[in-house]
Amino acid sequence: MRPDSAEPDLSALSTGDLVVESPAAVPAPPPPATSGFELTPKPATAPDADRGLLEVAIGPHHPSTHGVFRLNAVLDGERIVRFKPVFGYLHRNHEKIGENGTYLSAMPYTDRLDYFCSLSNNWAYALAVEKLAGLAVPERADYIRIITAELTRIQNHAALIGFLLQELGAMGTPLMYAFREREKILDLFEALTGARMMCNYLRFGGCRCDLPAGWLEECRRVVEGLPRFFDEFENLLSTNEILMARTQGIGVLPPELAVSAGVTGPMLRASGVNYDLRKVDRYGLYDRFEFRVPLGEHGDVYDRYMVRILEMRESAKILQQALREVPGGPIVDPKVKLRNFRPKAGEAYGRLESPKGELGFYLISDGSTNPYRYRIRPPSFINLTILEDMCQGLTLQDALVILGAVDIVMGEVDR
Amino acid sequence: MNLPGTGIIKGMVETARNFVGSYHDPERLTTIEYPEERLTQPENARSFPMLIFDDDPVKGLRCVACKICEKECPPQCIYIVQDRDERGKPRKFPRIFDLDISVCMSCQICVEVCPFDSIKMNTEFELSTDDRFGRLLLHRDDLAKSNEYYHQIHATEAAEVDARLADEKAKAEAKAKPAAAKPASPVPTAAKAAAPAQPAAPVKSPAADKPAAKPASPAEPAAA
Amino acid sequence: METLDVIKTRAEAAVPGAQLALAPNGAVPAEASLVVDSAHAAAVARFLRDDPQLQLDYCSNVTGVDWLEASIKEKIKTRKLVDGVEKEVEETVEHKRPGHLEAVYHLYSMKLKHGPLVLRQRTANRVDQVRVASLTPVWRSAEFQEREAYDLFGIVFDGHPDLRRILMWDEFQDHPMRKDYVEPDDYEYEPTAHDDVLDKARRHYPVEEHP
Amino acid sequence: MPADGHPYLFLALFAGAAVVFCLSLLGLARLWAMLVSPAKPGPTKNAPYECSLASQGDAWVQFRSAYYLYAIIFLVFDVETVFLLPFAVAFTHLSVGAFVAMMVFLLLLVEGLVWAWRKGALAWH
Amino acid sequence: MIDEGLRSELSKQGVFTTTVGELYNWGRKNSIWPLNFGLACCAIEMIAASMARFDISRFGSEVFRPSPRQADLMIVAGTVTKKMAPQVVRLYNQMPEPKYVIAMGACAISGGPFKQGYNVLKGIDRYLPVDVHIPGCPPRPEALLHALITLQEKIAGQKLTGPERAPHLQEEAPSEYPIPDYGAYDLDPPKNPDVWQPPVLARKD
Repeated sequence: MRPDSAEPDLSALSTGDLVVESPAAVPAPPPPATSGFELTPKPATAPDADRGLLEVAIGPHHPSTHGVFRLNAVLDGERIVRFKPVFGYLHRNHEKIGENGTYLSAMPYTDRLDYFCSLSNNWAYALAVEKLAGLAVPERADYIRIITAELTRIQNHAALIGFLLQELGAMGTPLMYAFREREKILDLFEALTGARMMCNYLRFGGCRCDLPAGWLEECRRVVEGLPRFFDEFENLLSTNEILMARTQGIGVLPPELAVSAGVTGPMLRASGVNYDLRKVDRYGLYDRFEFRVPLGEHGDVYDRYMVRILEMRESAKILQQALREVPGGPIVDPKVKLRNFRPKAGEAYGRLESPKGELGFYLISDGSTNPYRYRIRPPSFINLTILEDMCQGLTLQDALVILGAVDIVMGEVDR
Repeated sequence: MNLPGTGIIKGMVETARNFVGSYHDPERLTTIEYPEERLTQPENARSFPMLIFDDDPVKGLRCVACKICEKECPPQCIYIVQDRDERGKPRKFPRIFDLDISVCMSCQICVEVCPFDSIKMNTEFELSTDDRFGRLLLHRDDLAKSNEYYHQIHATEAAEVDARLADEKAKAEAKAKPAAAKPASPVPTAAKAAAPAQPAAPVKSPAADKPAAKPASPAEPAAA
Repeated sequence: METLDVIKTRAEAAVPGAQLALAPNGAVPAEASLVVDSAHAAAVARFLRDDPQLQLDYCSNVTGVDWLEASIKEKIKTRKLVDGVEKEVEETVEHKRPGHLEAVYHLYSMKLKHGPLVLRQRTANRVDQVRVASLTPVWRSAEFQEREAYDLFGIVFDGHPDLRRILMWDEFQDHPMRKDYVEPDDYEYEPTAHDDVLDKARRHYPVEEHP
Repeated sequence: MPADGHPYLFLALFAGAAVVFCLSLLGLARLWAMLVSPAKPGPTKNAPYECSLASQGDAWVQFRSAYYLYAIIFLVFDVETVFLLPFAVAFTHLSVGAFVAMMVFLLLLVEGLVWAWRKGALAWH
Repeated sequence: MIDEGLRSELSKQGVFTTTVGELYNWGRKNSIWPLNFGLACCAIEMIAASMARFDISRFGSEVFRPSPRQADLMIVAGTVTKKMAPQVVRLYNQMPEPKYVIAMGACAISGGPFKQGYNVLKGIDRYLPVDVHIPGCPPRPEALLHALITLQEKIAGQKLTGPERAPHLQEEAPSEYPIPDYGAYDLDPPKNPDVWQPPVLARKD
């Protein structure tokens, strides 16, 4: 049992496995919504055993943890008392490999970060390096980047809604619809970059190769079919009573707690905070296309679901505008050297709106070919900070639905 | 209108429409029966690298063992040993060219950085085996593939590569001809345009050997 | 957002006794960063969050950085008497930068939507004095990222509610992201080993093979 | 129906055939296990599966009382189906009185369920 | 064994003959139930293989069992990190015989692109015997189906009796492998010597 003094005594660190800290007698009331969120350590009271609390590990191998993610849950019957996540089961040392390799050799590794959205990871890394070295990107490359990033957003949100419905017990049906659509978009990626999921397509200052013949027509055909797919998805799900009963009012996230906990992406906008990097940072040529940012009012799981559906529709609108005329011209800045690329010593933090939230790359360069410090700001890892606050006092089934709505991908959470 | 059950019924109507549709609407039948019916891979598809030779697997191999791909490969899965002839002088030919496809992440950075267009991406993906130490480590002879095969799998890309090699050879010969008049030896200019050591392959017009089996992807210029 | 100097002066006024400094940044965007001492870090952070003009209510990114002992050559222009004439002379001065760990915070404002303010906290050295003030009570988003900096770099954050290892298993001793970390040796089967991997793999070869 | 045999003979034959059929399958499997594929028990194989972790602590934890409420309410359906089955089989030959009696029986059970539901026994708290 | 001439002769007349072993293997190979065990990116390709387009249910393997008790194939799809390795070996131990392992993707075979990581196990065959390896990062869904076909051929070839009968029928063949535990710097033991026997390499130059 750790003394709850402010000074963490290093020697008596509790084990990472089942934290034996016991909760307050009555579950701690949700913290008062002050301007910032002052987190006070939970007071320790009687040990769990004699009060009938069940400690169970929702372990690394679990059908509904979206990968190898573990939660130490202390349950009062079905109610959640404590919900501590344990990470690290897919910690693949992305940053150490990034620092041992050159700038270019880190690019294929960014595909494996959030393995649903390889092209927006590439763009985030390319954006950070271009900011570090001050490179310009030709207009055609920016158009291609926007098209591929929005296609990635659509297939990521569709797959996520499929997995969220699987949490609610709809075994497979919505996932089948989502993956049927995702396969069409993966065919486009394979025709353009050569690989379905691991595209490794962007380079510093542009793209690797030009659009193959006939790719734009194929892309227009797929984008025209998207609204019909969205209507079909909405008919199937949005007004479904079971979905509404199971997700409305569950996992409510107050806006101040969301901002203070650094939650970004659809989860933040579902709580009503208008913060979308495509509008805030105006990176790429996003200010050339008009699209709206959907916001939710209650901040519960149903709003997160609805915000993602509306975001898919907005992405389809961006695609229609972008595909109308893609300008000609070079696709990469010819001055940029492919091998021994040495940016000047210094540091830069580039970020963009990935489907999960704000994906940032913080690079410190010391003038050599390898980055001195290569850090990734993982949106799904930080969105998990307040998982326990959202699940406080709910049943285990609702907590797993909330976990599903956070949209975590373990490659990015554990890096 | 929303009586308690209508949402669920609307969902079921949607599923019913898809169920009925799967009997007549080809767009609904997405299954590819794999071993009998195969998915035609798009042209840029890539799986693992392969070495290109022009006409003879050993003499015609384009690779000059410059080890640029060995240095640039992110997971470091290429191993090259340069060949030395009897007097120990290094020859522009790899005696050993090992590629460990159990480590390769098929990121095709080796293709990008190779100045001699000697390593390209294959599309063969049916390589599952139970022999861990033998069949997953490809040696130079398993990797070497002919230029014609390269034309079969990546038609437009192969055509561009051949065109570029042809005019490089033409430029090198043009430079060599006046140099032959003057005794000064032509210094190989940029590393990019190193004269191919072995006699250049007879340039086949790309359209000639495009096999009918490959779906004729329209070859008009790429820009929209 | 105002320039960093204005913020620095206002912060020093708001938090008496805080030693603030500006760290230059050589890259093209040239966003300088504000170095704050650990004792007053929490107070300065609250000022940055609650100040009406700044309202930096969103701590986007917390990073640990390991700076090794290094000797830095700097070109500085000094006026020196050269054979009687007062002239601008550029000479390189070499000074040793002591090894230290660093926690870097990127702060944004979601309300006013303005850009990053980079806040840095530096430890005394890399060996025993590795304590830095935790900013989790100010921004809740720093909780997991500070635990990761503790796990991978060994920076101890005072005042963190739950400082435990987050990525490595608990019995793990080292801090693996440090520059001088030696990784475990399991290089016995490396079919395509060359350069430094070959040296590690050679230790597993049969003895007589060694040249 | 064999005219001379005991009227319930067919029932005994039917039950015997069913039992023999099941036992023969199980016997074959037991035979196969004994003769051909050896059993290989082991410490971790017999350990309880807990999401691929070594299970800590014992499972003999006092359960919440709400679980027993669910078990008791389940009885309402259990008893109901036990009596519904013969009722359904002999439904066509029944007189109206028997039908009404059955409906009253069903009504009583459903009324018990409604009472429990309104009392909030099903809501988990 | 039946001689093939007699068998083809009989089958012309419509009489189909088989042996107990073939029947046993035919039943097993067409209903391999994989364990629902996704680690990383390859798991997404495994899910894509189980969806409508690359329909894994045509091979009888669409039933992804969440618990190891009902699974007889473990598809190790993704990077096995050192923190996850003990759990993978424990899952393998808790699976009933006969059980098979497919190492899907470069990471499961040899650590793949993350081989230089300090927390990455350089291949699951350091602790478990692997039946089929699928190279690729990630391998296409069709490559997974091709691996299933390879595994089915391997099962069809397994004998019922005799010295080299199927391992799960041999009394002495181990069905459990020791689970590594967490050491101070690495897992100890770092590998299982009687499962992991790599050829000895020697680079002269």
